[in-house]
Amino acid sequence: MLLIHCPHCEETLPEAEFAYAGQAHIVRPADPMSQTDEQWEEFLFIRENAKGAHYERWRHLHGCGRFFNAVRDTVSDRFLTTYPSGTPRPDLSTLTEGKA
Amino acid sequence: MTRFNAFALLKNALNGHKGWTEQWPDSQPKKEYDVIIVGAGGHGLGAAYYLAKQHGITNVAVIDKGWLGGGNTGRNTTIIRSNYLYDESARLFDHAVDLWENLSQELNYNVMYSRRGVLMLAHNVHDVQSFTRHIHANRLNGVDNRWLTPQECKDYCPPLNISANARYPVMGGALQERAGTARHDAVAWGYARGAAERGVDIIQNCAVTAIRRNADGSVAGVETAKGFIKAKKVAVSAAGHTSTVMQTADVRLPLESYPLQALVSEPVKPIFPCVVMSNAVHAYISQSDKGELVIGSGTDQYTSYSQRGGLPLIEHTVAAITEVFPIFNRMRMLRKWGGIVDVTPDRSAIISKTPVQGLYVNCGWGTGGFKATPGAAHTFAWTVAKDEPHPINAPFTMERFRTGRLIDEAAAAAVAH
Amino acid sequence: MSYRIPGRGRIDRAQPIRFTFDGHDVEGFRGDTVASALLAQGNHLMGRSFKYHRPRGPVAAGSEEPNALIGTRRGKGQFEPNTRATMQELRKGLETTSQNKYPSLKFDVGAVNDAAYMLFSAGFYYKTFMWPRNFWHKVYEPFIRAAAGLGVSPTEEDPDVYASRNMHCDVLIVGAGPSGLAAARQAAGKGLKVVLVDEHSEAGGTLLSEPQAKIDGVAAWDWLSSTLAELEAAGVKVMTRTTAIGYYHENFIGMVERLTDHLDEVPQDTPRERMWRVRAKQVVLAQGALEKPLVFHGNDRPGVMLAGSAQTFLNRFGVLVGKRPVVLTSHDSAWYAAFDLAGAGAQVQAIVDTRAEVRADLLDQAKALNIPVKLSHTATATSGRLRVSSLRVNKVSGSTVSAGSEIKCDAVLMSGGWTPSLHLFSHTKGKLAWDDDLTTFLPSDTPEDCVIAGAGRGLWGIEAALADGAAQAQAALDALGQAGDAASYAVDEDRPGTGVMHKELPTDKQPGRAKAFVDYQNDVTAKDLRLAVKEGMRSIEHVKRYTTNGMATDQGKMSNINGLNIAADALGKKQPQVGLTTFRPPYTPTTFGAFAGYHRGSHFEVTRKTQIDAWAEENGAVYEPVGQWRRARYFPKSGEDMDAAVKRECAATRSSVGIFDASTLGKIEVVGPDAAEFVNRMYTNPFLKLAPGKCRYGLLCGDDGFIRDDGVIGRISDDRFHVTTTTGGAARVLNMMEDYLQTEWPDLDVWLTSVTEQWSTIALNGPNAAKLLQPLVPDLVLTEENFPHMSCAEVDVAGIPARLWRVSFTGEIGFEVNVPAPLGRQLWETLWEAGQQYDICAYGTETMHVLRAEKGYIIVGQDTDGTVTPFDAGMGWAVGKKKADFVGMRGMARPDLVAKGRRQLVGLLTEDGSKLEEGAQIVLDPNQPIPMKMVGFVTSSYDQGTVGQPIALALVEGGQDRMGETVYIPMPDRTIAAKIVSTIFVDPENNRLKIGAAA
Amino acid sequence: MNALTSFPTETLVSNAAVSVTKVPHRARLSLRARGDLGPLERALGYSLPRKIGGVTLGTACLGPDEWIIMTDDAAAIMAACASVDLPHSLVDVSGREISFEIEGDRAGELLTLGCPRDIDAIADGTARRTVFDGVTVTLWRDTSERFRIDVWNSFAPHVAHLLEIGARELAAEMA
Repeated sequence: MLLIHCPHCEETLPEAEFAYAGQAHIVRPADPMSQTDEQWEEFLFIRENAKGAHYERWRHLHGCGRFFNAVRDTVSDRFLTTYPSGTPRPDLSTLTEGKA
Repeated sequence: MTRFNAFALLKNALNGHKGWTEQWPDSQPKKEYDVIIVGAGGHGLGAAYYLAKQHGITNVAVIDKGWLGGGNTGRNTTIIRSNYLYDESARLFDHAVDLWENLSQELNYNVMYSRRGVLMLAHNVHDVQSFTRHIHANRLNGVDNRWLTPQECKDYCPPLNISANARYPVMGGALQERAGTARHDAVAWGYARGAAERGVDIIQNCAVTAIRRNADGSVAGVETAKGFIKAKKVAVSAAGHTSTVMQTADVRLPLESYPLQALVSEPVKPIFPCVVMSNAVHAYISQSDKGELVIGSGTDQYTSYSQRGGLPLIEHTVAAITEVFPIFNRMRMLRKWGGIVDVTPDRSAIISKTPVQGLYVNCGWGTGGFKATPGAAHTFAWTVAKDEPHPINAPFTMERFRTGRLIDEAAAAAVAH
Repeated sequence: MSYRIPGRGRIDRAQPIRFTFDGHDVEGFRGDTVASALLAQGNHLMGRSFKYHRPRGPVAAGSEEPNALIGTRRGKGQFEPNTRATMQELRKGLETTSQNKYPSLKFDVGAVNDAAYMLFSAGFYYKTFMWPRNFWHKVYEPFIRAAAGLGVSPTEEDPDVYASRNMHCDVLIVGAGPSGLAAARQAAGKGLKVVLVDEHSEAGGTLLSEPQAKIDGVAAWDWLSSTLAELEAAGVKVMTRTTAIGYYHENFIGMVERLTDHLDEVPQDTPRERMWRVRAKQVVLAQGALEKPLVFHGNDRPGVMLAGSAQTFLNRFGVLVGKRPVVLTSHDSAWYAAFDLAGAGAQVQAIVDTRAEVRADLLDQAKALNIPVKLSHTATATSGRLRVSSLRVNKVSGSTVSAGSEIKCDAVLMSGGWTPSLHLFSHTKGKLAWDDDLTTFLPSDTPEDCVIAGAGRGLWGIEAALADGAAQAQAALDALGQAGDAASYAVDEDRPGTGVMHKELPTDKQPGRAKAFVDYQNDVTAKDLRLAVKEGMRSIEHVKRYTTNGMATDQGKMSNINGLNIAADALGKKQPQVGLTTFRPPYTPTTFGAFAGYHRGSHFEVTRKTQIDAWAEENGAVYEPVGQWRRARYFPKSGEDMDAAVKRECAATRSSVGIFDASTLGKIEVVGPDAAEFVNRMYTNPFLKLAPGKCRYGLLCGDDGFIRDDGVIGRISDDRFHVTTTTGGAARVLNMMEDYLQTEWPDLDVWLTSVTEQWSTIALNGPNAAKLLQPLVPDLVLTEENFPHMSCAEVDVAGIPARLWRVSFTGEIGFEVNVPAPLGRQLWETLWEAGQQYDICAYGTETMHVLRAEKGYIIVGQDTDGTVTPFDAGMGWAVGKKKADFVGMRGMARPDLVAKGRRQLVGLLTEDGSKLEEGAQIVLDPNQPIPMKMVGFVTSSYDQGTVGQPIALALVEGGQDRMGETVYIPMPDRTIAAKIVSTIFVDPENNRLKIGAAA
Repeated sequence: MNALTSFPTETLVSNAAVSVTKVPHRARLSLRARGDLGPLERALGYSLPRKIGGVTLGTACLGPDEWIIMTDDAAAIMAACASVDLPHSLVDVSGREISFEIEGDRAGELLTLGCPRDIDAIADGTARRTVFDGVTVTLWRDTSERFRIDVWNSFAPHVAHLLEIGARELAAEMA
């Protein structure tokens, strides 16, 4: 059971309140019909599956209901940071994995 | 290499077991191979075996970052079945079951393929419709699978609770009698022994850090913890770590790696004669030859390489088991463990050439890779040897995610009313 | 003959307790375990081993016990196998049975396997049972499986209840021995929430076995009671009979508390066990160390046990495990066992030590007690059938083992040194470091906020454990911002010690034939381990799996390090190069019920019921589960089966009026200036121009272009839509909408609110629906002109404010009345009363399915399966052609989704008038061999309807271009021919939808 | 919506440890808005709590743009907000939920049966959505020993069942 900091509630809470929502920063193209089949495949299916720092989304489903972004180390499962949707991808070099 | 049989066993029993030899040597890498297989699980070792045995390609290395058979091969709940819905899947898995039935003799290694039957339980009208569809499709594909009433389910698996008042009542089940289980470690060891006997090098504890490519884009070999090894062809069969390895060759895949857990109970005398799967409550159970109840859990919701897995999922899995089999409530869990499974969007595997000349991939088996082991290994070896897919694995391409020609076993079983 | 020593132990002699073992009455005392009570009778034989059925007695005194496993029973349904006799406390009426024996524990026919010992070597089953091929399935496998297991499974339902709670604390201390107690004292009184847990029935750990020690001048047991009182006063939660079973992410610990197994009577409302899910800011692991057996021929005979355990049986339970014991050791600690037993009156036959030199004070004390000492000796055999009667020992000089001599005895107390208990630490993915001096693994680094104290990190003796407990706890406190100094302790009569490590002990006999056990329960010997290495198993993980060493119910607590030492020796490598198998949760075997907790029976999972469900139950409904909901499937009258009931319900609805509870449909209120824009982007249909007061069918796809959900959407006002979804799709659709809204289109001013449970939804369908309803809706004229099909209005219905929809899922005149949920039943009954003059009929989901199929309306999930586009479903009309984008638009333009020959939804009518089976497969050529080329399958099929013959819907390759063609459905017994027809079987002109026209 | 408030108080369990009571329906509105909330607050006549968990006059902030308003006069609030010149959503959810009141020495402990979050860390006079035994609930802490949970109708029997079992379990512990 992970511990997750909701950037909206500003509380660190058990995973049971949250739902995982896949890789972050995959933007739906503004004009989908202009996309090639390869581009649409990329949008729909191709994922980083990063071993290490992973940009991902969670939803505070049983809480404020917000989708937000996170960086998590998929080897240790520890979160490096969480931040609201729509804000820029944080620079990995500024994040250090600390004990909670 | 010592041939295994009862006489050899008896002879060695009398001489203090002095006559046994090592089943595979601990190889060090050569400078160059015709084929390097990345990942020494059942799939990778099996592919090496079939490359040597059926295609005469013996200058082969199987390289693993750990010990052979230490990944999902040795961590799964060993369910083997082929009653899949789509023609493509049914053919692939039934091909595997055909090979399973002779594998012990083929390898001269008892993999204990146990044809004890797999019973899949239906708990709602949608399940019944879905299973009926499977049964009809299987019949016309020549795959055995038949419908059992609740009482027939109970007769086949006496610990089952078929009370109509259950939260998830048993409305019937689909039984594949040819399905069953096998001894997972023996599969890896048997293939390893058979491959080594034919000249394949098995290189353990040697992580492949990158796939190196020639100027023309084709495969040059692999970078490893023990240096660069040249290869004409590289075949990746690295389960949860496939994405990471393939990315070094600039091949991006529709894969995500999730933690999957499984558990066993303390051993008890035989009580559970078959395999039972209940997708609706997420209960997957059989009893090992040692007496342990072997129970599959689900995947955690997030991608991970930690192999840890959470407690809540296990609580749910055990609750599901005791819901369907209430007599097991006072049994005790002995051990639970985790693996990493690589999952594709349509929950079907990829056994395919790649855009990189000389690079091949066998991945995306999700929670169901063990049952396919001989079939996947056999067709993957074919694909690598001939640089074109075997007819059985031809539909399992990477391209299907672009065209939309999915083999969507998951969607076909999906529920929505 | 009693082996109970007066004045010793912590049992309550005022409370004798009778229990049974294999049907015989045995008496013990409150505070005894089954093992201590049986040992007090001089009974060591408590079980049989797994493979060879060798007689076995307890080797340990705690939860690591591999041999003394018994069945335990309280009453009906209250039986459990494989209970450790060393942990099961006595209670009145406890029934216990030995296991894995036939016909009796003393005469077991399975013991013939022991004679075939050399045959059943490591991996033997991989090498044989392969010929003839069909013998495996029919002969060999049944034979192997019949030999499986130890105890027998329970066969009855468990009447007990199980519980769970979540707990949050600042400091969790696992293990209430000296280091754990010192850690708790250090953390107490600082305003922190401190929890101390121990798996045993009382706190104290080693102190319970070492009463001689004096801590700061106070006798150990007095110090223990005053410390526990002090901790309680300081608010520390001390939990006994509580096992920390697993250490998960972010200091999340699973603990199981056993609440009733020790009680004579189970109090009401008291669960048997409780799972604690603990989140601790800091964890102190003070789990101590486990003693290792020595590996020599015959080391498994009943009466051969760990020296420290013998000490525990004596000091904690007042039981002498033997009157003429011999001590066999490579560690100082066992000498104290000899001294303690001698002090209690035992005639210690000898102390046999493998070492050449031993501390002078130990030698002096042995001499003072007249105990013969043999240094530089090995043990090479034991004798005795069901109980050890002698130990054969041999002098060792260099690599030479001299001839042996027998020492008569009734117990062998062995010690191969101690192994830190690193299980929970290992669960954290903590790293271990090999310590050459201690020849064991020690904890090194962990990603979790956890410290290890005392013997768990190789410190020996009570004083060291206390000091380290305080120091490590202080380190944890420092991390919590509570700086301070660690308390110090002075201990008199402490027993620190050292020892040496052994692989199997040297022998003068042929080692390849020795039965020197490493894993007792699984009957794995040193010979098996060496054979595995010889056969190429080079990692401990391979050796373990090949031999099953460490896979018994003690999970390697007794066997892992001995196994590693032997494997490393066989490989000629250092232990860390061979590796240590990972310890996995749970720490000790844990009851399934404790994991399931409250989630059993009706509470296994939520069962959602509508407000009208109770009426349905009172009126005899038969239910079906749909997602978490239970829905009324049909309402049989007496004697009716489903087909008859559904037939009647269909006919009644088509001929007059039917009433249906549609409350489970998902409902989402979409509100805001951009509501229309949002709905238009989500659904395939155009919504921008839908007028307030109007409804429209909506089809929802994923961005892959496949149908996900559908429903009717009403525009309540300019900025307010009432969206309905399928029953099972409600949560999924809302989540998907929130995802697009929050992530892709955060600029839209629109909000989504789930109102599924705000409304009870009652559907009235049939030619008399409007007539029935009109008198109850005085404010709205229900005519075709005033309130046509696909209208909606906010209006009072039967005096209740409602959202009234004119929609139909049956092809008849239809209304859906939405009223605030708690008033649903009231409205239902009002309509029911008003409908009596029209012979109103309540119908369930089955009739709903039939009636909609007759009109060709799809059910998402039945007629679609996640691979069907709107065009495949024949619903291209629902796709907005002029829209620039909607979810799924690009996806459905992918090559395979626009290719020829896709499976398309069509109607089927069989030529012989028989009903098709749902899921049946369709072929064009029925005479082809198997495997056949299948071109589609039947998605829906009914014969209870009003068409006059069975109808079916099917997905068929290129189906929409095959109208009128015949296809074939091969069944096991025959082939059915069917004609492809339109999906609309009833009223294609939609005349029946019109008020005034149909009636 | 008067009919909704006619449901009586029903005590599910009451013992030395804790009492669990199903309390009468009270009208409730889900309010969603963002930006300058001034116009809305003027219409409501009070300031909306801005911090998630905050409660003002029966109105709890559940999300960055979400409030639940417990009221005795939903119609008045609907009317007052109807003309507010700020995009917002006001949805009557009075019929959606049932509320349980949990009171007593061990009220907080009872909640630990189903809530994974730290109950002790919840301040008095706050409210938030959380999860109880897998079910989404709104949890109000009125005082140190009194909580309320709002739960959708169809999940209420499941929640009530566990609360009743737990209350008896806690009482047995004290015996």
